[in-house]
Amino acid sequence: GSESSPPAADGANESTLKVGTIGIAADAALQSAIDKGYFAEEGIDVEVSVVANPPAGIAAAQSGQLDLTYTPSIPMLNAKSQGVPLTVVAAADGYPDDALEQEDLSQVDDTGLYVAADSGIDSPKDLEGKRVSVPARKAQLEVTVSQLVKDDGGDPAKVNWMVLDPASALQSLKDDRIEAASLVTPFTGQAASAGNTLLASPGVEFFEKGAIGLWVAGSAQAESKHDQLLGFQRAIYKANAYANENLDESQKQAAEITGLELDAVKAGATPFWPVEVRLEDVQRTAARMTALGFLAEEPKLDQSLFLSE
Amino acid sequence: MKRKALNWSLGVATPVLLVAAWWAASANSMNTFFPPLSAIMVRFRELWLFDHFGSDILLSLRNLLLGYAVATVAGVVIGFVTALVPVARWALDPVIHFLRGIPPVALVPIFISLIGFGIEMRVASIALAALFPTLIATVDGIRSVDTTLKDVSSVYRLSRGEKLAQVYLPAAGPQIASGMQVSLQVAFIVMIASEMLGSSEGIGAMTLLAQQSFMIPDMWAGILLLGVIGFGANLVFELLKNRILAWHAGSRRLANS
Amino acid sequence: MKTQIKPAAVGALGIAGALLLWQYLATGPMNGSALPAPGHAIAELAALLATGTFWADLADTILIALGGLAISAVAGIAAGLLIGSFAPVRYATMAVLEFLKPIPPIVVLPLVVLVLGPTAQMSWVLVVIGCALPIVMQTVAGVHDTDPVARDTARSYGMGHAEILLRVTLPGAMPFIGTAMRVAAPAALVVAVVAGLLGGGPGLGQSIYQAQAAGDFPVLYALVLVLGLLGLVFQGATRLAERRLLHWHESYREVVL
Amino acid sequence: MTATAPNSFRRAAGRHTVQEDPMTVRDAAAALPRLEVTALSKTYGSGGSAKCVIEDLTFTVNTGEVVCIVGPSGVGKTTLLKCLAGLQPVTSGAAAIDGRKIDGPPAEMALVFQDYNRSLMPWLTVRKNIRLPLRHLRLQAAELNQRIDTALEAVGLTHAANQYPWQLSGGMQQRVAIARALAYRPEILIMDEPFASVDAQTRFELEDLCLKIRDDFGMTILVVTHDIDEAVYLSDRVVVLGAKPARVLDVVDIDLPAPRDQISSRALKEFADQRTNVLSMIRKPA
Amino acid sequence: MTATAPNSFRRAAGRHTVQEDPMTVRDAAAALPRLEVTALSKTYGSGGSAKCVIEDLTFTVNTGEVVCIVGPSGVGKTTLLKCLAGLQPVTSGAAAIDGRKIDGPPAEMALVFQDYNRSLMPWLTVRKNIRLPLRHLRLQAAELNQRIDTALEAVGLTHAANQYPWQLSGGMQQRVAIARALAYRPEILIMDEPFASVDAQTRFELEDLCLKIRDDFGMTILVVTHDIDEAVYLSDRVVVLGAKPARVLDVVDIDLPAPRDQISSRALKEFADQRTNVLSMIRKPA
Ligand SMILES: Nc1ncnc2c1ncn2[C@@H]1O[C@H](COP(=O)(O)OP(=O)(O)OP(=O)(O)O)[C@@H](O)[C@H]1O
Ligand SMILES: Nc1ncnc2c1ncn2[C@@H]1O[C@H](COP(=O)(O)OP(=O)(O)OP(=O)(O)O)[C@@H](O)[C@H]1O
Ligand SMILES: [Mg+2]
Ligand SMILES: [Mg+2]
Repeated sequence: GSESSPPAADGANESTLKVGTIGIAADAALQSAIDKGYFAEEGIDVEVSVVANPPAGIAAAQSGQLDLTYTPSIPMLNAKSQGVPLTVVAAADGYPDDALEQEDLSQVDDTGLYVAADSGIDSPKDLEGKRVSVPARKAQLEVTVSQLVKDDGGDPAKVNWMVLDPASALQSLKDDRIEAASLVTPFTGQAASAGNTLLASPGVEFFEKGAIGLWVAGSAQAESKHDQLLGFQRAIYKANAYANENLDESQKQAAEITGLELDAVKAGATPFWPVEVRLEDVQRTAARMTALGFLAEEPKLDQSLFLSE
Repeated sequence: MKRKALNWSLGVATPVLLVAAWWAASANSMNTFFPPLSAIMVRFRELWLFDHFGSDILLSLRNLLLGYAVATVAGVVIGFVTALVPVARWALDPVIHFLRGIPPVALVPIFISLIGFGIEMRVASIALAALFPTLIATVDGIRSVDTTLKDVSSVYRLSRGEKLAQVYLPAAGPQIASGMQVSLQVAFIVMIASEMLGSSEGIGAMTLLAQQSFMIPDMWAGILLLGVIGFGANLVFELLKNRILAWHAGSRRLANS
Repeated sequence: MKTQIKPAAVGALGIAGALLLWQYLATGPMNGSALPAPGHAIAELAALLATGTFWADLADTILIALGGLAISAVAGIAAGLLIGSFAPVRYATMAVLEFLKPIPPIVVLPLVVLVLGPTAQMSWVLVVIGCALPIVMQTVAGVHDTDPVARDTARSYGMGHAEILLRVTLPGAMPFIGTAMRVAAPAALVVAVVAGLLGGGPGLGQSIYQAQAAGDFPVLYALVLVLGLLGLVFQGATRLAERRLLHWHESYREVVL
Repeated sequence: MTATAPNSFRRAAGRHTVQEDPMTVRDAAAALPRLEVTALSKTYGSGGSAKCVIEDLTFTVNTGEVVCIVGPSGVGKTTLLKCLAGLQPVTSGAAAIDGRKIDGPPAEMALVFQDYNRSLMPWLTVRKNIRLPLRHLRLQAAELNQRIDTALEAVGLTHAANQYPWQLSGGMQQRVAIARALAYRPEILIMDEPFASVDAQTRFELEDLCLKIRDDFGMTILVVTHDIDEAVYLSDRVVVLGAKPARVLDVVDIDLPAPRDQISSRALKEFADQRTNVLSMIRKPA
Repeated sequence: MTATAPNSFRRAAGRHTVQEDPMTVRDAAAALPRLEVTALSKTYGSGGSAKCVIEDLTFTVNTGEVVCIVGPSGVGKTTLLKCLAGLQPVTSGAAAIDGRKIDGPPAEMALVFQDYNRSLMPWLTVRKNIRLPLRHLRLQAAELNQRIDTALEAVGLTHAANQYPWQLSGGMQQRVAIARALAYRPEILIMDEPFASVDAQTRFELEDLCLKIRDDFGMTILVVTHDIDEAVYLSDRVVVLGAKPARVLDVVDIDLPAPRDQISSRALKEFADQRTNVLSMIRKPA
C-alpha cells in the first residue's frame, strides 16, 4: 500500500512536502515519482497521507496542514468560488485530447452511469423523477450526470439524487431501490459484470479533455514553499510522462495501491496522466458548472491560478 | 435567595459573554473557515427561519424522536432482562459488546441491503446506536439497588411485576435517566450521520453538504442550529427528569440547601 | 469454578448464534452483496494477521483510542466533579456544554482536520470530543447521587473541599463513572477508526477506507471482526478495572451464601 | 389471619387493656410451636474468608407469644432474623414455621429491619410506602385506607402521611417502618431493634401497641432489643444469645401477670428480679 | 486540645477513674461558655412548603461539660445538631463557639450522625474510615496508627479493623462511627443517639468512655439521647426540648457526685430523683 504514516511534527523541515491523496489508481504516478527518486532529484522529500475525500484534503491544504493535495477540478472550483485561496500545482490525472474520438468511451472514462438491464431507461432524460445514486452531493458525478440530463433535454433538478457508497449503490440497484447508479472504477466493472447497462460515460462527455485531477496547494503555502512546489511539479510531470509510457508498470502499481486484482485494473478505463494544466479546460468546467447552477457566478480564472516560476 | 440569583446570572452571563467574544473576535475575519458571526447569523436566518423548517428540521426531528423512543424503550427492557436473567446476560453480553466496537459506517452496507436507505434505515441506526448507553446504565442501575430494599420487597412478598415497577425501576431511575441523557446525545449524533446517505434531506445532510461544498457560513449556521436544538431537547429532558425524579433530587440535596 | 464456566459457555453459545445468523444473512437474503460469508472473512483475517502493516495500524488505533479515552476520563471526571459539586460552576457551564453536546464529531471533523491536519493528534482530539462529554454528564449525575450524609460527615470533620471531592464525592460517584467508562470505551475505538476513515488519521480506519474504496469486502469485514474483538477486549478491561475499583459496591459485593 | 379479630386497633395510651373475650387468643394457642429453630448454623462467605456467625442454635416460639432476643452487638441477631425471614440461606440445621421448613420469605411473616432508614423507598411518600406491600393483598379500597390510617395513627404519624422518608427524623422513619409492618398484619411479626431511635414516651406506647396487636390478632412476635427492661416487659420468654459464634445462653421465662402496664408492671418485684436475671446472663460470658 | 492530656485512653471497664491532677481540667474551665445557642430558629424549605422546626432556642454548654439533649422523636434535635455543626444554615438567631458565630463546619468539632450506617464510606475498611478525617491533621504515622488503634480498642472493634462497614452488624457500624470521632479528638464532640444500636453492656462501657475522654482531654460533649437514665448518668446538665416547633422546656442541672460509676451512681437517690424530674418534664406537654 501507499505510505500512510502521519507526518512527524519535528521531521517536517523545509524540503519536506506533506501530500494528501485519496488513495486511487491515479496515485501510481506519485508512487513511481517516489520510487524512481524524481523527488529526491529535486531535493524534496514527500510524505503521503490518505485523506477521506477531496474537501477534507482542500481544507487541510488551505490551512497548511498539508502542502498539497489531490482533488478533482470540481471540488476545487467549489472551494475557489467560496473564496478559499488555492493554487494549482500540477495535473494529476485526466483525459487525452483525443479522448472523445474513442469508439468505446468507457475505455477512457473511469466513471460510468449504470441502469438495470430491464429498467426501461434509454437515455439520460429518462432519469427525471428517478432515483440516481452519487457518491457525494455537488461533486463530480452529480455535476457530470446533470450535464448529461440537461444535454438530453431533461431537467436535472427533477432527478432524485441519493448519496450512497458504491457497494450500497450496487446492492440497491440490484434490489430496485434506485434506478441508476453513477460509479467510479473499480465499481464500474462490477456493475457491468452484474449485468447492468452502461447508459453513459459522464466524465469524458463533460470534461472532453485535459487535466481533471489536480495537485492543489493553499495559496499561502504556494508562496512560502514556492521552490519546493515547483520541484514537485517538475518531478510529477516527469513521473506522469513515465507512467503514460509504461502503462503496464503503472497499472501494476495502481493494483498495489488500491488493493485490486491486476486484471480488474486492466479491465477498467485506461488511465492518463497529463503533463500540463490548461486554463481553458478549467474555465470550460467552471462555465458548465455555472450554467448548471452549481456555482452562483462564474469565478474569474486566470493564469494566477497556476503555480509558475 | 441571593445565591440563586447569582447562579442564574452566571448561567445567563457566560454564554452571552462567549457569544459576544465570538462576535468581536470574528468581526473582521477573512479566514474562509472562520467567517464573522454576523455572516453566520444572516445565513442562519435565511436557511432555517423558516425556509427549510418544514422540509428539513421537522424531518430530522421526527427521525430523532422515533429512533430515540425505540432506543430508550428497548434499552430499558433489554437492560432489565439482562440484569435480572443471568442466562440472557451471559448470552447477549459478548455479542452486544462485539457490535459496539464496530464503526456504524462499516455496517451501513449491511443495513442498506437489509432495510434500504429510507426513513427506516435512519431511524434504525439512531435506535441501534442510542440503545447502548441506556441499556448499560439500566443494567448497572438495577445491579446497584440497595440490598435492604430488595430484602424488603422479598419479605413483603411483592409480586414480580410489583418488584420491577415499584422497586427496581424507581431505584435504578436516576442511573437510567443519566444513561438516557447520554443516549439522547448519541441519537443526535447518529441522526446527522444517518443523513450522510440516501436523499439529502434533513439538518445533518444540509450541514454536511455545506461543509463539503465549502459554504462555510452555511455549515456554521447548521452547527448553531444543531446546538440550539440539542440544547432545547436536553432542556425538555431535564424538566421531565426533574418532575419524575423529584424525590431523588430532594433526597440527595446537599444538606446546606 | 462451575459458576465461572457456565457464563463462558453460554456466552460462546451467544457468539455461535450470532455467527450462524451472519452465515444465514450472507448466504440467504444478502447473497451476492457486500457481506461475505463468515468463513471467508475469518480466512482473510488470518491472512491479515501475518502482515506487519496490520499490526502497526492496530497499534496506532489502540494507542489513539486508549490515549484519547484516558484524556477524556481525566478531564471529564475532573470537570464532572467540579460541575456537579459547585452550583456556580454548574450554572456557568451548563448552557455552553448543552450547546456543544449535540455537535457531532463528523461535523467538526473538517475543522479539526483544518487545524491539525490528517494526523494522529487530529484523531486524539476527535476521540476526546466524542468521549469527554458523556463522561462529564455521567459524573455529574454520579455526584448528585452520592449520599449527602457521607458528604456531611466529611464536612463536619473539617475536610477541605478538595479532600472531600477526592475522597468522598469521587468514590461515591464511581458507580456512575464506571457506567460512563463502559459506554465510552467502545465509543473511543469507533471514533479512532472513523477519524482514520474520514479524516485520514493513522490506524485501522485507513485500512478500512482503502478496502471500501477498492470494494474488497472480505478484507473490510475481516477488519470489522478485528474491531469487534477489540471492542470486547476494551469492555472486558473496563469491567475488570471497575471490579477492582468498585468491589465495595452493591453490584460487586460478594454474594454471601 | 384471625378472622374474628377486630378491624382496627386504638392507640394504646400508657396502659393497655385486655380483650373482653372470655378466653384470649393467646391462651388458646399457647404451647403450639409456631416457629422452630433447630440446630441452626450460619456461615458468611466460604473458603478462607468463611466466618461462622451462628452455631447450633435451637429455640421455639409459640403461637401468640412475644419473644425477645437479647445479646451483645455483633453476635448474630440480625443474621438469625434474616435466616428466619428466608432472606439468607442457613448453612445447616433449619428454621420452620408450623413444621414447614423456611426456604424463602414465608407469606405469613413481616420483618422490620434494623436499617430502617434504608428500608423505606425514598421515591414513595410515607403513605405509599405503607401501601406498597398491601397492594397484592387485594384489599378493598376502604379497608386499605383504613388499615393505613390506623397504622399511621398508632405510630403517631398521621400528620406526616404525605411526606417523603428523607424529610423525616430518624425516629419517624423507624415508626414508618413499624407502621408498614402493622398495616400488613402478618401472623408472625419480626422486629429488629424497632424502637432504638424513638423517645422514651413513644417507646412505651409502641411497646404497649405491640402487646395489644398480639392480643387483638393473635400475632406471634419476635423482637430483637438491647433494652433489657423492654425485653422483660414485652416478653413471654427472653432468648439470651451470647458468645461468638452465637449460641443460646439461656431462655428465660417471664412470668409477669397480664395485662401488663408500664408503671405497675415495671414496679413489681418480679420485674426487677427477671431483669437482674437476664442482665447477669448477659454479663456472664463477657 | 489540652496539651497536658495523656496520649491514650484505656478502655474504661465499668468504672471510670478520675485523673491524678490536683485540679481537673473540667473544674478549671467551668462556667466558661464554649457553645452558645441564642434565639436560634430554623425553617426547612421556603414559601408554601416552609416548615418551622426550631423556634427561639437558647442554651449554653460550658467547656468540659457533658450536656444531654432529650426530647420527643421528630422535635428537631438532629436539626439542631446540624445547625451547631454548621451543616445547616440557621434561619434566625445564632449558634457560636467561643463567641464566634458558626457559619460552616467548625474545625474544633466532630459529629457522630444518627444515620451512622450512611455516614460510613462503604468503599473504605473500618480502619480507613477512621483514618479518613485524620489525614488533614498531618499527624506522624506512629501517632496516627496509635490513635486509630486506641479508638478501635476503646469501642471493642480491633478485630474488625479490616472489614468493610457493610460486613458489620448495626451496632458495630455505630461503634465505628464513634471510634472515628474519638480518633479525631475534637475539642467539641457532638453525638446524635450514639448508643442506640449497641447492647446494654457495651452501652455502659461507651458511656464511661465518654466521661473519661471528657476528663482526659477536657472535651466538651453534647449528646442527643432517648434514654433518660443515660442522660442523667452522663450529664452535667440535661436540656429538655419539647413542643413543635422545638423549644427548651427546661435545663436540668444534674448534681451527681464525680466520679460517676454505673452501679453506685445509678443506685443513688439523687439519680432516681433527677430521672423522675426529667421524665416528668418530658411527659408534661404530651
Ligand atoms: N430535609 C428536611 N426537609 C423537611 N423537613 C425535614 C427535613 N429534615 C427534617 N425535617 C423535619 O424536621 C423535624 C425535626 O427533625 P429532626 O430530624 O431534627 O428530629 P429529631 O428530633 O432528631 O427526631 P428523632 O429523635 O426522631 O431523630 C421533623 O418533623 C422532620 O419531619
Ligand atoms: N454480609 C456480611 N458479610 C460478612 N460478615 C457479615 C455480614 N453481615 C454480618 N456479618 C457479620 O456477622 C456478625 C453478626 O452480625 P449481625 O448483624 O447478625 O449482628 P447483630 O447481633 O445483629 O448485632 P447488632 O446488635 O450490632 O445489630 C458480625 O460479626 C458481622 O461482622
Ligand atoms: Mg443487628
Ligand atoms: Mg434525630
